[in-house]
Amino acid sequence: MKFSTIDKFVAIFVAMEVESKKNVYRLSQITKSIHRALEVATGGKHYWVKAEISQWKTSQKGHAYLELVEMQGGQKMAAIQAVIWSMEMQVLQSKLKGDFGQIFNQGSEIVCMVGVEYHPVFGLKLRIIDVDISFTLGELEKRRRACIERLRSEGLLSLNRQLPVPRILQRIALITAPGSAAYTDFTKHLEANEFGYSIRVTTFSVRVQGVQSAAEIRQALLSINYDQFDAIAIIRGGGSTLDLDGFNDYELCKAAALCPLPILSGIGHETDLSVLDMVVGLPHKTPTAVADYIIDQMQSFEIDLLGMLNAILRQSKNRLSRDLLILENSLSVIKRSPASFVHRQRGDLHNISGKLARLTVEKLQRSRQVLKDLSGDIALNSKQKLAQRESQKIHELQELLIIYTQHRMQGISQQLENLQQTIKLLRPEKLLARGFSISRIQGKAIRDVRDLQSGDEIETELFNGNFRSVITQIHKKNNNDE
Amino acid sequence: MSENTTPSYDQAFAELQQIMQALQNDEISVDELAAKVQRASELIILCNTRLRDTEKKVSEIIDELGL
Amino acid sequence: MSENTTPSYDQAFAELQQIMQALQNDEISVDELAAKVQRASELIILCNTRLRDTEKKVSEIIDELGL
Amino acid sequence: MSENTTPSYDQAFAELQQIMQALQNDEISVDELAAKVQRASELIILCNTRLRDTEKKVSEIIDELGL
Amino acid sequence: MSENTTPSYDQAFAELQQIMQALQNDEISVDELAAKVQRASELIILCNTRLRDTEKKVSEIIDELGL
Amino acid sequence: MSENTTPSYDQAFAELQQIMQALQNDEISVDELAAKVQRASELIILCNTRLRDTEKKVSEIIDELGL
Amino acid sequence: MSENTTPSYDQAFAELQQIMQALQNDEISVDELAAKVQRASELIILCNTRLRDTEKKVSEIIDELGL
Repeated sequence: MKFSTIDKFVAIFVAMEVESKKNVYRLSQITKSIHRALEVATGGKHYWVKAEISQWKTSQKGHAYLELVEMQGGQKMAAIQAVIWSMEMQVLQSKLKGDFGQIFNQGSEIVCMVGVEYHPVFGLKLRIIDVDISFTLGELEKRRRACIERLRSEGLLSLNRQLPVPRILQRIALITAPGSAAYTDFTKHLEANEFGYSIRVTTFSVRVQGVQSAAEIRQALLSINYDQFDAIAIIRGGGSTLDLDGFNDYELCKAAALCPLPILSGIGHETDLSVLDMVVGLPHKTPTAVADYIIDQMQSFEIDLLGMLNAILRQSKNRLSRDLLILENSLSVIKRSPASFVHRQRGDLHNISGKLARLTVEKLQRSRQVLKDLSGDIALNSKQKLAQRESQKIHELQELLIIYTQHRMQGISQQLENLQQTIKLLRPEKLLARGFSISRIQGKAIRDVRDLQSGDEIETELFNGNFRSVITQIHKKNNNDE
Repeated sequence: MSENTTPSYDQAFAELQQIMQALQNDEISVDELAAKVQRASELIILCNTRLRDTEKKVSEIIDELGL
Repeated sequence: MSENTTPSYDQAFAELQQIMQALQNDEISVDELAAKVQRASELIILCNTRLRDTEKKVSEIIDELGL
Repeated sequence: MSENTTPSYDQAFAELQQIMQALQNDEISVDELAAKVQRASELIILCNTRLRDTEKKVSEIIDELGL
Repeated sequence: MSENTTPSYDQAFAELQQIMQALQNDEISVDELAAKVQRASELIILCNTRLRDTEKKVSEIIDELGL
Repeated sequence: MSENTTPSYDQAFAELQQIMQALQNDEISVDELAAKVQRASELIILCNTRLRDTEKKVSEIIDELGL
Repeated sequence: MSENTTPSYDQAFAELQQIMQALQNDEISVDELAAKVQRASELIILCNTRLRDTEKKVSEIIDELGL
């Protein structure tokens, strides 16, 4: 819609050029004509335009004169003069308050509502009536995020946070706008602390608002003699969101990140967090909070000190009372244990004495028993020897004597018997009885036939008598034997 | 503690903690105990003084303490 | 215990505990007992005195601190 | 036992135990028995006397301690 | 056995054991037997007397100990 | 055998055994026999008497001992 | 044989054996035979008598022994 109006305006302009051949117009006629044509095309109409502010000037009457440009790849694609009339400026300033300065800044991009104005003398201008703050904020946010991302990628984001924070921040390098309410609040708060802590503040004066603030703060940061301070505090009073933009400045944040002292910040906004807040080691919402922090730290340190002291004293007392207890115990042991020791020893001695008596009696009893056994054995053995062995031997001998004697006599008796029998058989009577006879001559038994002669008278004896006979014949045997 | 090297708060605190730790670990003998408590006391006085007064005043006190 | 080389609290305490240990473990003969008890007594007195002194000193330090 | 070299309690006790051991192991003949028992008796009396002395001494030491 | 060299209990006991041994091994003739038994009897009496004496002595010693 | 030189038990026993031996070997004639038996008989009586005497003596000794 | 010089059993037995020897060797004629036999008979009777006597005596001795 808006662009179609402009198209129409251009068409009229071209038509004029074609129709007015050789006609010479007065300038005013032309400008009037332009004015009329513009009036027709844009009169009373408003357009939302996105542009960059390439120049910004304010007049004494309270008007602002700007140049709006459109850049693309470093090339200026369009440029136009613009103005904010003082009346509208007042409206905008009261509406935007602190943010006004943030939005209308040389170099910043804005989306603003404009009317097209043409003045025969001053020419063509865009009259800025209103501005789209949300666009600016969006842009700021984008820049803020880019800044954070850059700091993160460069490893700067947590540098200051990683610095060791002394437990006591007693020497403070304060970067702020002196004389501001924030400054007064801060210093008074520190001075009037109820604990009587002494905090020495050295102020480094900077502007905390406006386009220069970031650079000034950065300059102050770099100029501090770090050895003389425990921490740096950057504070300012409350402000709008757009006011914070200075604290999103990359260079400032980088300087803060690289600062060798921990930085306390009290620049905050109720809702938004500046990049500086993200970079510093000790971010706080307000200057008072910073002051409270410093005092709290001191107080907590002091409490810790006292706690430590108490603990030391407690430990010391414990230590002493423990040793006292041990000594007391030792004493009671010393008092008691020799008695029990002696008692025990005495018991041992008593036991040994008893055992001595018992063992001795046992030894004697044992000896007596052994002796008794031996005596008994001797008695038994000596008696046995007689009764059983010797007596038996003699008895046996005695029996043998009888047996041998009888045997001997029987033998002899038998011998005699045999002899007697033999003799009996040899008796002459026995021979005669069996038929043998004895012939005798002159009383002598005839044993040889040669002793005989015929006619000899011989007497023959038989078992039951004898007879006489005369030899009539002698027959002589041929004797082989002789 | 030599006069020219007053310990920092953190050093003082660390020293106190050491004493405390040593006490807790029974590493301090009774022979040393009083001296250690004395030292702890001095450190605390020193910190207290420093927290509230100027370094100059602290120096004066330290001188008076004869440390 | 010779008077010129008074043992430290720790030495005295350690010696005392050795004696106590030996007493409790029946490692002291009757022959030594009296001497050991004598020594232990001396050590107890010594330690006690030292402890009381230390206690007093600590109390003084605390009083001086005024806490 | 000569009077000038009275054995210590420990020596006496050790000797006593040796005699007891020998008695228990039947290593003492009847001929020696009386003499050995006599010796043991003397040693027991000696030990007892020592114990009493020690007790007395220890009591005195503890009384002197007055703790 | 001559009176001036009375054998000790151990000697007497050893002789008794010898006699016993000889008896058991039939080494003592009937002719010697009575004499040997007589000797044994004397030795037994001797030993018994010794035992009694020792017992008495030991009793006295132990009574003196007062147990 | 003369009464004044009574043989010992052992001699008697030995003679007895000799006689027995001779008897067994038929070395004793009828003429000697009675005398020899007489002698043996006397020896037996002698031995028996000796035995009994010894027994009695031993018994007496043992009885006196009270065993 | 004369009665006053009665031969001993051994002499008698020896003569007897001589006679028996002679008899067995046919050295004795029929005329002597009777006499010899007579003598042998007498000798046998003598021996027997002696034997009986001895027997009797031995019996008495043994009886006296009292077995």
